Amino acid sequence: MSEFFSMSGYGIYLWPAFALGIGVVVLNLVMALNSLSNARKDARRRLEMNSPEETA
Amino acid sequence: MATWTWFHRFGSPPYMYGFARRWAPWFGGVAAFAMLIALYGGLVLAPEDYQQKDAFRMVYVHAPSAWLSLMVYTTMAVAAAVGLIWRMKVAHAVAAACAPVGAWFTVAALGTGMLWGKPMWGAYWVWDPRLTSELILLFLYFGYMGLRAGIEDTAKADKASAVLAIVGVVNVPIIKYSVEWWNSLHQVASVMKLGKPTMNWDMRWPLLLMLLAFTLYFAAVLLIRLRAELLRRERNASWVREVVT
Amino acid sequence: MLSVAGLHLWRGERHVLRGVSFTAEPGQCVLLTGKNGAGKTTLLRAIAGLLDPEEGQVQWRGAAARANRDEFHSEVAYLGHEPPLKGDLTGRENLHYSIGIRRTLSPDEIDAALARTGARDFADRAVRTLSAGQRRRVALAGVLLTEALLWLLDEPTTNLDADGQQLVATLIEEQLARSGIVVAAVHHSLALAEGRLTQLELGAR
Amino acid sequence: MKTNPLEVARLVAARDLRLAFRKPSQLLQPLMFFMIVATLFPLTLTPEMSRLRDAAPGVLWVGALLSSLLALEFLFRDDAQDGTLEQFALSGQSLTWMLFAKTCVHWLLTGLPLALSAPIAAMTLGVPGSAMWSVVASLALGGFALSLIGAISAGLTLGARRGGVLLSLLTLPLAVPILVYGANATQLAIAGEAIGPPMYLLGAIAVLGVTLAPLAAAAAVRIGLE
Repeated sequence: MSEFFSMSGYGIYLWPAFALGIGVVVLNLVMALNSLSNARKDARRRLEMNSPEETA
Repeated sequence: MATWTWFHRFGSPPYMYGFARRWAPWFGGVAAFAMLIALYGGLVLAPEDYQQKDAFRMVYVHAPSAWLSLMVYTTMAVAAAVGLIWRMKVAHAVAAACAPVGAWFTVAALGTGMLWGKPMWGAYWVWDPRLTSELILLFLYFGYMGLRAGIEDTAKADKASAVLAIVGVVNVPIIKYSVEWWNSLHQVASVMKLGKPTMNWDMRWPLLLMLLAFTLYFAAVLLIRLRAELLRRERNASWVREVVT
Repeated sequence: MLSVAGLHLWRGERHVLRGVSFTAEPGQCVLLTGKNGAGKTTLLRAIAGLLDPEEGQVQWRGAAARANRDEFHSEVAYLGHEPPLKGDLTGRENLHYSIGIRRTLSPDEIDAALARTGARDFADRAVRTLSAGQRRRVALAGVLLTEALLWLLDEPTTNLDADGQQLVATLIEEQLARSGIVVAAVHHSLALAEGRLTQLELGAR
Repeated sequence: MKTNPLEVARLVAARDLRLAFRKPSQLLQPLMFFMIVATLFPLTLTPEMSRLRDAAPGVLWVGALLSSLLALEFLFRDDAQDGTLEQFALSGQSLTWMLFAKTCVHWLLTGLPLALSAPIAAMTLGVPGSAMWSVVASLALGGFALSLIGAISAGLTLGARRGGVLLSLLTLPLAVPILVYGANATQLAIAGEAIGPPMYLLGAIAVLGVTLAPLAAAAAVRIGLE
């Protein structure tokens, strides 16, 4: 197992690289979901503020 | 005729919003599944390279990031062109949704490239043509996002940044060629090039699967971001009421 | 001849033009009125093709103005809030360059137009040194020189004295007599013959 | 009678030239900036001529690029503010053609003087006299290509806040190929070699720029006027 993690000695470069790659993958997903939920909240707040007649 | 209706449907924000909501989980799910298999294939099943040993496994994260960085820019430029030519709002929203994702994967490609470079070249940064091009691509993304942020009116920002994206995409091959040309003039002796060692099938299928997984992942993230963009842009439209309540 | 149909235009959050429609035949003047922010300038700029309306169309001679932009523009004179003049050039030089790119001009024509708008006396001074009213007179000479059929004027009487305001009215009358069309945004009504006048109040809801 | 295209270009150019010569300080400032940048390098690097000579292509090209960026800010800004661009856009003439004329004049007033004064800076950096013609030629051609690309960014930033920094941010990455070929030409010239290959590539970029950049700049300016 430790042999797998050492990756013939390149592990100290390999694992950070994979962490970075996977980190960017996760981060982008989270940011996208975040911005979607913010946009939905915003839209809902606007709908509550404006009376229905005005949004024609 | 069929293409025309297709075109109109995708030009309609509520249709596109529904489409994105339906499909994003599928793309995301398949991407996650493929990514896991590709990781296992790349890190465990694939044999080590006779020259780079296990360091070659970098390719499974570096190459897909680099691929996305360029692919996203191209997608952005195509969407921008469609938006500019057919005055299609949804296309502009797609372009706007692309930029941050592309910039992040350019950063990932640079970072993984540097981490690959350290054991191969003995330094994190070497003026390798591919890393250099990637860096300039990052600056192109910065310019695009800076222009978008600098113009207040969304419609105006859409159009101006669309022109920039098109100019940029025409320039990308020229930049790439010039950087390679520059590098060939200053060839430093015995620097190992990053990139494809000769790969056999066991090494190659995880890479291909990973490229596919990243592409599907991008589609999923793009669709989610697109929904957010559409909600923000169409906040006065009546369909928004139906989808958020 | 000029027909504006169902123009809708947003500026950011504001829905400025909400379905504006009108037509103007040769010899007709349309006065755009309405409060500040009612969209007079926006409408003029949209007709000129400087702004791109989200919905609706501007037609000129029965065809979409946007599709035949250059032909349309060669028949349009647009005068905005600020006279489009270079401060470092004289009035005469300004007209020579800015109208000269539209059509071939002789110095006599420029002189005649400047005389017509009462700007000849100060036409050889740098525009920077002129008063706002004097600049407006130079710019009006420019409008005359375009020989355009359609005039789009944004507050043409701004900064002008009583004489100047009368001058603008007379110039418009003459343009209408030549079978021209004038669309003007105004605060105060102009002294024009009733028959040729249509008034369009914007923002009235 | 509608003015013919050649006359249009002549009038656009004549106006810009006349205006420029009424305010000569605006013309000289980028030049002085270039000279100062070139002076700073020996002060920060080394006064040793042999080492400066190695750095000379970089100093000359980065200096030229930065000072032409300064000048680019003035390309459309005044004309946008006083309504001249609007009159161009509504003149019924080709905006693309008029902006091309403007860009050429801009190069004539900034890029060319910069190239012509480069030998002074080059001399202080230890560039041999035999290389001067090539230095001037490469900077002149590269400066022309740079003006064309810069016209696009200048048009795009018309509607933006903080246009100045943004203008550089947009232009610099697009200018990389010009910089690479131009600096290489200068380098070859200093080494006493033929500068043909990079000059051809620079020329190719300029040709591409002439055909495409004014179109993009016109589109950008129309958007900026909205």
